[in-house]
Amino acid sequence: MTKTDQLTSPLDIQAIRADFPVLNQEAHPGKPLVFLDSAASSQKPRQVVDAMSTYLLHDHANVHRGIYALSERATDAYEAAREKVRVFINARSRREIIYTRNTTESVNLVAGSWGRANLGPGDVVVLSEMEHHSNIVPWQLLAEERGFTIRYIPVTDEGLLDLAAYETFLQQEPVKLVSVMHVSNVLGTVNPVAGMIRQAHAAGALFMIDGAQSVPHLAVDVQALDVDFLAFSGHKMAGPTGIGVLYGKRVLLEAMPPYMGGGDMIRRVTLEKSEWNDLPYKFEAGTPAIAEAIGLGAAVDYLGTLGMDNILAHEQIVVEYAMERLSEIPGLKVLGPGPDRRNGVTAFVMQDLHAHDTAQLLDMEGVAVRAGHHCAMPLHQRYCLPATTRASYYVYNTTADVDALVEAIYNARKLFGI
Amino acid sequence: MTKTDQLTSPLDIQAIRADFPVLNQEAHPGKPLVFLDSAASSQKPRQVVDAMSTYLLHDHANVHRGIYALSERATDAYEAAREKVRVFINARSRREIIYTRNTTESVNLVAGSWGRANLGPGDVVVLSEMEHHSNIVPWQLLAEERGFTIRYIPVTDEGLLDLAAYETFLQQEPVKLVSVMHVSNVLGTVNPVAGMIRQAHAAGALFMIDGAQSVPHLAVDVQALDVDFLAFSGHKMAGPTGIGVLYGKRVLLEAMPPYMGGGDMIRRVTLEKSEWNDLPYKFEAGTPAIAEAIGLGAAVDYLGTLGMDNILAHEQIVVEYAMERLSEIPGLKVLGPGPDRRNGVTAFVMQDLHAHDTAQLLDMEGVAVRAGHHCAMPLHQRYCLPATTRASYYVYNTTADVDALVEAIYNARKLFGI
Amino acid sequence: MDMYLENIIDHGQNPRNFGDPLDPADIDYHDDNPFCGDHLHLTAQLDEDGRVKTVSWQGQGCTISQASASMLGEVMIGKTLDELKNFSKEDLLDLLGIELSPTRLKCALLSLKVLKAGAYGLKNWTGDDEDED
Amino acid sequence: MDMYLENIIDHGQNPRNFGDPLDPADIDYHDDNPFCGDHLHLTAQLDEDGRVKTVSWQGQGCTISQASASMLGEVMIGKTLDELKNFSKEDLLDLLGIELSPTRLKCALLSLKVLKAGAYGLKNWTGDDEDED
Ligand SMILES: Cc1ncc(COP(=O)(O)O)c(C=O)c1O
Ligand SMILES: Cc1ncc(COP(=O)(O)O)c(C=O)c1O
Repeated sequence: MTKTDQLTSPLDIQAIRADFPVLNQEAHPGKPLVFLDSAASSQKPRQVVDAMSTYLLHDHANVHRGIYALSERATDAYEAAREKVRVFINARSRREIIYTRNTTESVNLVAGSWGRANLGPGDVVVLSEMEHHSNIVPWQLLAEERGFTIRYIPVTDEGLLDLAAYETFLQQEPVKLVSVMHVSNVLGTVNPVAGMIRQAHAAGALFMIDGAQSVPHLAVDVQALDVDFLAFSGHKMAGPTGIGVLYGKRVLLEAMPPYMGGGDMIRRVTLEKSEWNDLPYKFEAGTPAIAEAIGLGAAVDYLGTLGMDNILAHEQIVVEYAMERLSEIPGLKVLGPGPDRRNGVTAFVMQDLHAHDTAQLLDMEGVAVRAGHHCAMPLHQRYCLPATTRASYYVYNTTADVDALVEAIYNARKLFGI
Repeated sequence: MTKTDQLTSPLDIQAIRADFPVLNQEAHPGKPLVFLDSAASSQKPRQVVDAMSTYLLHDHANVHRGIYALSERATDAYEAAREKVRVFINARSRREIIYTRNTTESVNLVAGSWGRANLGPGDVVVLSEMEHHSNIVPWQLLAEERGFTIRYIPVTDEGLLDLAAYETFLQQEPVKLVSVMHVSNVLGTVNPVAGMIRQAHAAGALFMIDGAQSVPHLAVDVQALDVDFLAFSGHKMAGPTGIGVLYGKRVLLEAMPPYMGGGDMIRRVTLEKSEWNDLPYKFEAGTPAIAEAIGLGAAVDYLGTLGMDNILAHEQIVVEYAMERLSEIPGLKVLGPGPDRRNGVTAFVMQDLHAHDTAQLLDMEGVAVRAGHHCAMPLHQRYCLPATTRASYYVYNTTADVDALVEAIYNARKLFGI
Repeated sequence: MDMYLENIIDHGQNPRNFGDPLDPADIDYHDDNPFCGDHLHLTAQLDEDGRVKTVSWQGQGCTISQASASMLGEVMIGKTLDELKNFSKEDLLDLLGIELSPTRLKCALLSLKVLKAGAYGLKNWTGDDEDED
Repeated sequence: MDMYLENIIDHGQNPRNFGDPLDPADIDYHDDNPFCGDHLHLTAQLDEDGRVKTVSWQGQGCTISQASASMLGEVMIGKTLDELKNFSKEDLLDLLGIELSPTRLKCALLSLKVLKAGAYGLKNWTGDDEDED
């Protein structure tokens, strides 16, 4: 950690790093791991893994309607985690918190249930050019089946949403739903969702936020935003794999048909037909990811103890520093807007050094970054880039990690004689 | 453990029990836990939890296309688990092993992808009256959308499938798919799927097995059975929550449209349309349950080391003993066929003692059983029973557990003066 | 947790006011708890002062749900419709005098749910679901 | 893992036989690797004996994919169609002389995939996918 961190970060990052054993290893002999791929998936603190292990080794039974102590304990832990998530995003009711596998399933649930019931020819769904595939493909698949139209908000050269085009869509098209990412996993752009939601509602459209890259990094308050749906993943916010969340306003969720059928989501089944259970169970068919929900609860506790505002403040320091250091490198261009409008990630391209070579060469120095289209092919097409290299940051990263990244880039250039 | 176990069980059950710390606790002060609810969800051995913890604490990164050592390690572990599952059910190719959340999602995937593409008015899907809701509701939901017909194979008083009715369906109806459970979670009946599959194929129908209660307990060989789809859950086979499997024949899976859209399941995305990835990834949208897949691999290793034939042999001893002891109790009736045609579970009813009271009273003695309809309401309607009490057994259960169950039932009866 | 106190078992095994539905009835409602398979049909007649005169109920279910219906039926007698509407979950639990796990709470509350819906003349009373938020 | 040997970087930066497609061409195929954004267009002409006389390829991608195409283009010259069809994955990896992770293997194999498809005159050659089972 450099002097700067110690002076300005509101968090004790060395103490935090000690919670993440994975960070304390060599990527290759003599090369300590510098992990800069948290936008793909964050690391998990001991506290989260311990909560899961303890549950699985001592407290596990299937949840719901078990009439014995162990099952009641498991059910309590599972539902207590839901309550933690509710508080974390400030939902009104725990019934509005639906466990899914990940952001992707959350979006597919809204498309498959709300979308299949409400969208048809003549209707418009508005997405954006910067969306992750998980917020594009489900809508494309459904559009083919239901015959509605998808419009994409263009992205400016600077990496911002073209809000004028957005307004035009809302005014001129029969928009039923807007679904847009809160923070871009490539550009880092923090989209002005609060205003966009007000505009959508004024035009009679619902609004869904892909919060995969925002919920882990900044406080998201669904009631303050008045957002209709919010999707996010546990594994990007210090939580386990295999668990995600769909928040939805109760009145919408109540009116939606089920997504998957099976145990727990029904009230009554006969050979002829079925009746659905109450929320949230209507959307949780089958035995849920119990240990994973409990792990997510522990992750929410962990982040809450650090404080989302502190996490954001710390990451801003690291990202700002990264933008400064990266832009010193000749021929290197960081995508996206300036530090005041971005969060968490710096994706870049270099003249004469392909993204995959860059990532490979950085790996040789122990620096773990991601190269490719980051599941945002349309955005890369927009910028005519086949691939970018992305370094991304979380609460355990320091400006020293940025220094290691920059040094490794210089070494790569040297090897290639550029 | 009684003398009988030691003499005849091919396994050292006390050594096995030591792998499951959860079994070593008191349900209530002075009442050691006797866990007899494995059909709802099995317990997990240390080996499985350790594999997950080690992964999450030391080896985690998002899988697929990461160009750095940690991500390659994670990908290798994730795919190695898939290969273990392939071997476990003897699939031809690892591409035929699709990770899902649970059996329920596996069935919904087949309904939502294969079913939505292939079923329409005039078509028939054959299920049975003994099915779990997870193999009924997805088909009912889809039938409402697509207008095909569902036929249910009746269940005999003894608890067997009415195979004559099955043959009639196949001969007289345009059956496209038969989907039936291998082992009933209420009756314990082991259905003669091998012959049923041959009959279905002869009639030009596909066959899906709900293996939720068979794959954990007996060797299932998809090639020997020539089954088209097989669904099962990790959490019922000593594995973690949050992971299940759909096996499908490659030629069928190749022809099926995607189920969910998102990252990893695409080859190429443009604003207009998308192309799908190869199997199995076409059906694995978004960041998968990585730690859970690795845990499932460890569970498969664990079961494989014990030997599925040994597990089956041991459970047969316990179930046979349970049927014997339970039937001594006045007014108690065990549902389902005799010990030679059943596996793993004994559900029963008692005169003058409601299932929920029974379960509650057993819990007071530390005996954990489940009461209710066990997600098989139509089967309970068939027998005009609002609820049953179910004790279910896995490799860590002994005849001593059965003794504790029987003693607790006698105590309950005494309290009620019957 | 001691759920099976003597009087609970007694009410469960010898339910009071158990019988065929009254006809005509001032309160008449039935509902079920599909998870448990419990169901309950409750009828009651009022006297000229608007107080419950006669109660008759029929049902099937576990001891907790039967005892709850039996004890609730007893205390209904002599009460006005308004008093019945104000009869709370806490009042019922006091009456039962036992601690219940969340799962078994549903068994106990079926009778209250039916009473409330009957007293309000409602079709789908969701009062106790709201409580859980 | 040392992927960036001097000759790999050299071939990547100074690709041999890089140029516009030949017309007419006896081998003419192009394909891409959408995950990486790599693409490759390979053309070749045969002499009277049926041996490769001239190679010209164009493409875009990482050093591994470019070096692989460059080195493969060189060894194609003088070979018959049958020899090209028999040219294996192992032969190509020997040629490159480096160890590759599974992810980067795809980069290296694009050139072979295009060559094979061109040599067989196929539209959708899936040979390397089959290997993985
Ligand atoms: C026969 C059968 N099928 C399906 C299921 C559903 O399994 P899951 O809840 O893991 O999806 C179960 C589990 O209860 C079962 O016993
Ligand atoms: C903005 C955004 N949306 C959606 C996703 C998909 O998340 P998951 O793979 O957990 O479903 C990601 C993760 O890569 C993301 O960055």
